[in-house]
Amino acid sequence: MSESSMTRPRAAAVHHTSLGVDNRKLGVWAFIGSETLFFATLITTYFVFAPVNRMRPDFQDPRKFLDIELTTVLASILLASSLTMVLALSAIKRGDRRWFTTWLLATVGLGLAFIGGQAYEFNHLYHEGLTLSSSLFGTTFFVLTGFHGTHVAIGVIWLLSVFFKVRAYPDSPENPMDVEIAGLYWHFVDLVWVAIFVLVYLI
Amino acid sequence: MVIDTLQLSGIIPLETSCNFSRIIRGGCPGYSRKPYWRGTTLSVAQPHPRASRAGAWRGAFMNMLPRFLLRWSRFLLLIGMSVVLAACSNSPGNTYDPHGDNARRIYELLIPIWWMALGVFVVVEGLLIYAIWRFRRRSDSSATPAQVHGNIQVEILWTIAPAIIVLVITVLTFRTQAANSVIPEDALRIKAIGHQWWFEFQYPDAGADGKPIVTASDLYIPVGRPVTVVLESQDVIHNFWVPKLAGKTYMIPGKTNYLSFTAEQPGIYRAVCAEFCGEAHALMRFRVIAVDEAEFNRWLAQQKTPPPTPAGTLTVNGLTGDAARGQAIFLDARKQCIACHAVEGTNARGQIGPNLTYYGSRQTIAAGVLPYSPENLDRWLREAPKLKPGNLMSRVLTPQWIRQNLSDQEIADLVAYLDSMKVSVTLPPER
Amino acid sequence: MAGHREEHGSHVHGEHSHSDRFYWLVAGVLAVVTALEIGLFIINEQHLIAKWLEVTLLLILSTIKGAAVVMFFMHLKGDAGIFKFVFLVPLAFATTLFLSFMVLFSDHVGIAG
Amino acid sequence: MAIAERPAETVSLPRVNVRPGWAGWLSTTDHKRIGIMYLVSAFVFFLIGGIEALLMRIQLGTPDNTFLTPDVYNQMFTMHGTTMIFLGLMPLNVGLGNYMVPLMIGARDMAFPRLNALSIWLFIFGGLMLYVSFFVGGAPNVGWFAYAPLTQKQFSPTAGVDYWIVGIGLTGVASIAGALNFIVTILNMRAPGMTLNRMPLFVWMQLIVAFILIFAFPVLTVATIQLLFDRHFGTRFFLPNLGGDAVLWQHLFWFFGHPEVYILILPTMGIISEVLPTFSRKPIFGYAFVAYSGVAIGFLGFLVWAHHMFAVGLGPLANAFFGAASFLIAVPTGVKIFNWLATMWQGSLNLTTSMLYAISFIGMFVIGGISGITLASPPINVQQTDSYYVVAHMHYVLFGGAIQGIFAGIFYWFPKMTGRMLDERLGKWQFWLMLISFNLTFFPMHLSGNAGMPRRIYTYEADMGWGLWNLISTIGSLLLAVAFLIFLWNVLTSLRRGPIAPADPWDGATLEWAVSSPPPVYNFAVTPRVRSRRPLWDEKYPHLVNGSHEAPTARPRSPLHDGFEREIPAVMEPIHLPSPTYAPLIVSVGITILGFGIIYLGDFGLIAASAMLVGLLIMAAGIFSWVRISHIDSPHHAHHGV
Ligand code: HEA
Ligand code: HEA
Ligand code: HEC
Ligand code: CUA
Ligand SMILES: [Cu+2]
Repeated sequence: MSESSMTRPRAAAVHHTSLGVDNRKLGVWAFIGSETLFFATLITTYFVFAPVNRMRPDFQDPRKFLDIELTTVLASILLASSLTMVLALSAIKRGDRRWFTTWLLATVGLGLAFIGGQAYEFNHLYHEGLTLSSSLFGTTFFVLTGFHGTHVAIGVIWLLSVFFKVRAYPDSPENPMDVEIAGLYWHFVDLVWVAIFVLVYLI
Repeated sequence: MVIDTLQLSGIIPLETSCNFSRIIRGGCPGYSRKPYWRGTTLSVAQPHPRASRAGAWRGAFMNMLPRFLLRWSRFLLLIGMSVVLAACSNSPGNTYDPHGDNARRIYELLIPIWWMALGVFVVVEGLLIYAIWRFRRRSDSSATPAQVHGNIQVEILWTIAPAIIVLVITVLTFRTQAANSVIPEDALRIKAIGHQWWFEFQYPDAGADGKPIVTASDLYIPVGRPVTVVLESQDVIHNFWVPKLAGKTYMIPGKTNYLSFTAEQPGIYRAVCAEFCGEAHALMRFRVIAVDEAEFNRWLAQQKTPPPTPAGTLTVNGLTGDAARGQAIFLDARKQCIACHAVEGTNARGQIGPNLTYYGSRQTIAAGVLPYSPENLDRWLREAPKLKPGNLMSRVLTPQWIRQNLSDQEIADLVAYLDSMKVSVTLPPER
Repeated sequence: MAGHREEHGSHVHGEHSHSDRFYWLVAGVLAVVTALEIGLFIINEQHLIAKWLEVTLLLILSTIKGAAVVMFFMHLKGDAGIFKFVFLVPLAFATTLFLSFMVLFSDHVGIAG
Repeated sequence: MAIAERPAETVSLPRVNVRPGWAGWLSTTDHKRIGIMYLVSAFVFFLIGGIEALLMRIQLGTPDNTFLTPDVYNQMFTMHGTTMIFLGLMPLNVGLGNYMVPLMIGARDMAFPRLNALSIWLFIFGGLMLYVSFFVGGAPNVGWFAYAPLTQKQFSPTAGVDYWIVGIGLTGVASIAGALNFIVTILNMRAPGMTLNRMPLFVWMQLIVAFILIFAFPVLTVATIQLLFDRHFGTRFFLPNLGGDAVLWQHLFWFFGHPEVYILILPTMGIISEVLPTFSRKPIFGYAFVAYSGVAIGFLGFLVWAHHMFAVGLGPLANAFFGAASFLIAVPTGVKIFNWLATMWQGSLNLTTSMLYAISFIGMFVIGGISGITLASPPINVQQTDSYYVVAHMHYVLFGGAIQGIFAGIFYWFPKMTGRMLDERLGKWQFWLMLISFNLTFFPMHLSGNAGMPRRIYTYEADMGWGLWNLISTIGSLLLAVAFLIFLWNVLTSLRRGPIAPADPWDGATLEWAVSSPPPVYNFAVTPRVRSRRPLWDEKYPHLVNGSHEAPTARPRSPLHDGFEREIPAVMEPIHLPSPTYAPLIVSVGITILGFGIIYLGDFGLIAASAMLVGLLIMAAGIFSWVRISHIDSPHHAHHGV
């Protein structure tokens, strides 16, 4: 029984629903839609204040503070974690528990590395004199990237809970869907970083 | 098929209608008391015998309804008349009684829109009341009405018709808006600064040595000449509103706004802060005093010169104050006044409170809390915390502080001093 | 029971998952695009091309990246239409929010109200 | 033709697993119980908001009155507005939706029953949080739209604003979770044959509102978070003296705030679209137009926010754009109004209390809509904004519209929800008294507003000429209170002594009337099969179907075309009901403690941080038991007997 539900879990993963899609997956996509506006607001605020920052006496130049090398590393970490995430999903769909574990833990590890990198960056910036209250750049930058970091942290917790759930109930036919929706959220967080990376760090 | 048609056209009566009271009396043909779901779910409970009373009063009520409507429409009529009355009455803030070009243009825009709105109102409410009256179920009829599901033509009609009205309103609106947002080149510029909870006014370049003339709460403007008020704020958002002269404009910290209007008749106009700005927002008022240009220039000229050395006495509430002594108290740093207030020509240069130069000619005290009079000024100095809760002055001039630092005599002296600084203007009528 | 499951399984959207090789390929493309972005950024510190051109190029590149993540990693491409709806509609609103605020807070909008 | 073709014998009815008494309510995951909890708690908050309104009205009844101090008055209108919008009207709509939507689409429950429970608890705790502020140094006193920079610590030093932020935040999370639940339920849990174009209009409007909600609320969430950071963590988003921007707050707030008013009105427009056809004994006129005009309103609603800011000085161009866009909303709204009139036209109107409220909704909403149109004209607006004219407008749409719509819904569905009929005679007394006193209260506000009376003033001078209007308003509001007392009395007595309600007391057309009153826990023993917009009606009156003017709905080409037309499996599925669980309650307790911690983090760092830690731990415990129970509940688990 357990063998077959691992190999052909998809058949049962979707009950008959009106649109033929999984309820939770639909819910998570809608949630991602909502989160899109959350981050859009933060990014918009950043850009509303960017020119004001430039005109103020306590102006702090983003280009002077932001370290392109560190950022590149961070961006690469998140992009890589998206790859490992989708590989983990692919593995559990195949019923390949070993590779699933590997890829999922790799994703978690990369997520933690990102958080660590961001903590390092924040600490560094703080010592260079960039704080929440030092300038409009500090205000908008930390709140935007901080909330992104919080989302990464939530994503890590989510992934870990999926990991433990799959371990506790290895035969549950819901496992692939659990992984898939956690993955959707994870990719979305990566997506936000794609935007922040170009809008905040490069432009 | 034929039967269907006949039924729909109402020739053969259709299914008896099934309302609540009929169902519970069990009198609905074609409607089984034992529904299909009964076997599968909980059974439908039997109705309570008292329920049938509902049928009895319904008849009575139906008979009452037209009378109700009649009364109701009379009430509406009454309200309608009140609107007209209100439009003609002369309350000091009446927006239907414009005395400035800006407010007048708005009023003139409002009238055609009101007519259109009235049209929409009458059509909708008329149809509604007609429908209630005409199509309400009579107790004798039992036909099921024709099951009409829709009609594209009428849908298009009632999409287009409002769209046309809306278009007209839009065009009218744009025209008025264009006219009202012009800032004339030659307008007199006056700066108005919002404070919690009073208005400061500055006439740039008008004062001695190119300094601005600074005053508060009374805004003097010339009649017939465009004025542009430059609006700023010191703390939170305020809203500058002289209903009879012009629409509102916010005073926003960190932003400068402009409002242009021309007063068309001389008058003292009531004005308020219209945006909630904290505890005493309700008591943040001012007056606009529109005088003809010659009088205005005379006023300006007097404001330019600092008040002369005070002299004379004044009796308030039985105590006689001395203006010269009052000035000395006022300028005595231990009495705190100069920490916050300025008077031209003295070393009082406080910036926190209103500039008190020529205070004796003010119309009101503390942004409209009390009408100006020496008695009320005396009250203000004693009871500022009570008269205007939360205001900054009462943080220092607490009753206890006054008891320790200002004797009754000293207060009388202060009143005499402040009252002695007067300019001469012929005041226009209250509007 | 089994028959009924078959029936529903058969028309589930987004069924055709890609091979792992394909995901590596996408990741490779993402890496290349990121490298291009950073390259552009570093090179243009000498102001070789106009700022607006750099910004446009960067935006195009990152749009490609984002689209790749959404379409292939999140499988939006080929998945049920409803997912596209609940993601792209808010994305449109978000864009509206951003662009309209940029206009409203620019200096080009007149001052007098 | 039968809605459910299978005989009952093949269905194994579920073992109903409900804890008795209070425990049952605290651990419930049943959408009907949650709906009732929403309705009751929202109504309690509504009454509190109403009492705050009465206190304000008493203060304003005469000029220069000293019944309330200014600070208390300011707390009153802030709490009144916040309560009515976030804790009264919104959850009343959610409550009706929670109860009725699954029934109307033929579902057994919401898509995520435990998330649903989380929503109700977060809502209740959010509301309580807001009211706790009264006892810890004063309620918020900055108005329900909390304009910056008045909300900054410098001007509002008490914790009131913080409680406002966190309270709104909790109810906001609840609303988003609830909206996601509605979206998935409505899109994905419809009975076979219930296509989008056959959905009851109430369900349509709830769907639209759920989408508006998940798009609009995040913007408010971000704005309030930024405000919280300004107050406690040294940022300066809305601090103009440090380069922040007071106008940004307004844009963010109203980008949320205007869609919010359609969140409030659209569900009640849905109610009207159910009630009018039922009591006119006709189908809704122009179903598609009524449905899609709702979509149009929801969409346009996102493009007009700055009509609340015409006096801000955005510039003529921006004002012109937002004014014109606002006017445009009159068109889809008019479409609805006229379709409702056409629904009544040539009907056989049964003037029950519910119907009277529905009719009166149209009558009063139009007045509010028209005053909205004058407000949407920028030049006129600058005279009327921030005056009592706005107060009149908003109460005509909020009370004359939304609250009357809610009453139409409550009188309509009360029998379904409780199994008892409300007393119609008392209902009509309530209706007429309310209609008259409502107009007495709010109509004069148009006049005082145009006579120059600003809003949010705790006192005014006698010589301003507003005294009469205010006195009438105050008398009206006291009469309104009587109307509400009649309603309370009606509910309390009817619950115990009211006539037992049959399944289908009004001869309804939609699925909720196909089950007993109140419905069984599992709603439908057999999932109904839907073939038209009026499944129950067509079953009761088959002879009317052919003669109807409805174009026959084309069957989809393939039965699997969109998933709707799938056959019901031959073997009846056993009914799964989610088990009762305390997990959502525990999680929301944790989140609430977290919220308290955030308020005091800036001032009492260590204590607050440890409180937050406790909150997190409670949350984690809740989530743990949540995951466990949801695994046990999953259908596969039951199948495999794991
Ligand atoms: C249920 C809530 C609700 C609804 C539905 C509306 C509907 C509308 N509102 Fe209202 N509004 C509020 C709640 C609501 N509002 C609240 C709470 C505030 C105050 C917030 C605060 O400051 O505290 C406010 C404030 C407000 C303002 C800002 C006032 C100010 O502070 O300066 C404006 C300005 O444009 C406005 C406009 C409109 C318009 C154009 C509509 C339109 O949607 C109305 C459309 C309807 C009709 C027009 C009637 C039916 C149509 C026809 C019969 C067709 C024919 C009609 C014509 C051709 C005209 N509203
Ligand atoms: C759904 C929304 C809603 C509803 C229903 C109401 C209902 C009422 N409102 Fe409200 N109002 C708002 C939303 C609403 N309001 C908003 C958003 C504001 C703006 C706030 C701001 O400016 O920030 C506002 C502002 C506002 C003001 C302006 C305040 C000011 O600007 O200074 C006034 C003034 O009269 C007012 C009055 C009333 C009255 C008399 C009612 C009445 O209809 C109330 C009727 C209810 C009752 C009378 C309750 C009955 C109670 C009982 C029967 C007691 C039972 C007792 C026990 C069980 C113990 N409201
Ligand atoms: C802490 C600052 C402060 C001090 C000290 C202070 N004032 Fe004031 N005063 C104010 C402020 C602020 C106002 C405006 C209050 C309002 O209208 O909201 C004001 C208002 C007044 C007014 C009414 C002004 C008007 O525009 O109508 C008078 C008169 C006045 N003060 C006199 C005095 C005198 C006399 C003293 C000294 C005994 C004094 N003040 C001390 C701050 C101060
Ligand atoms: Cu200043 Cu209200
Ligand atoms: Cu609005």
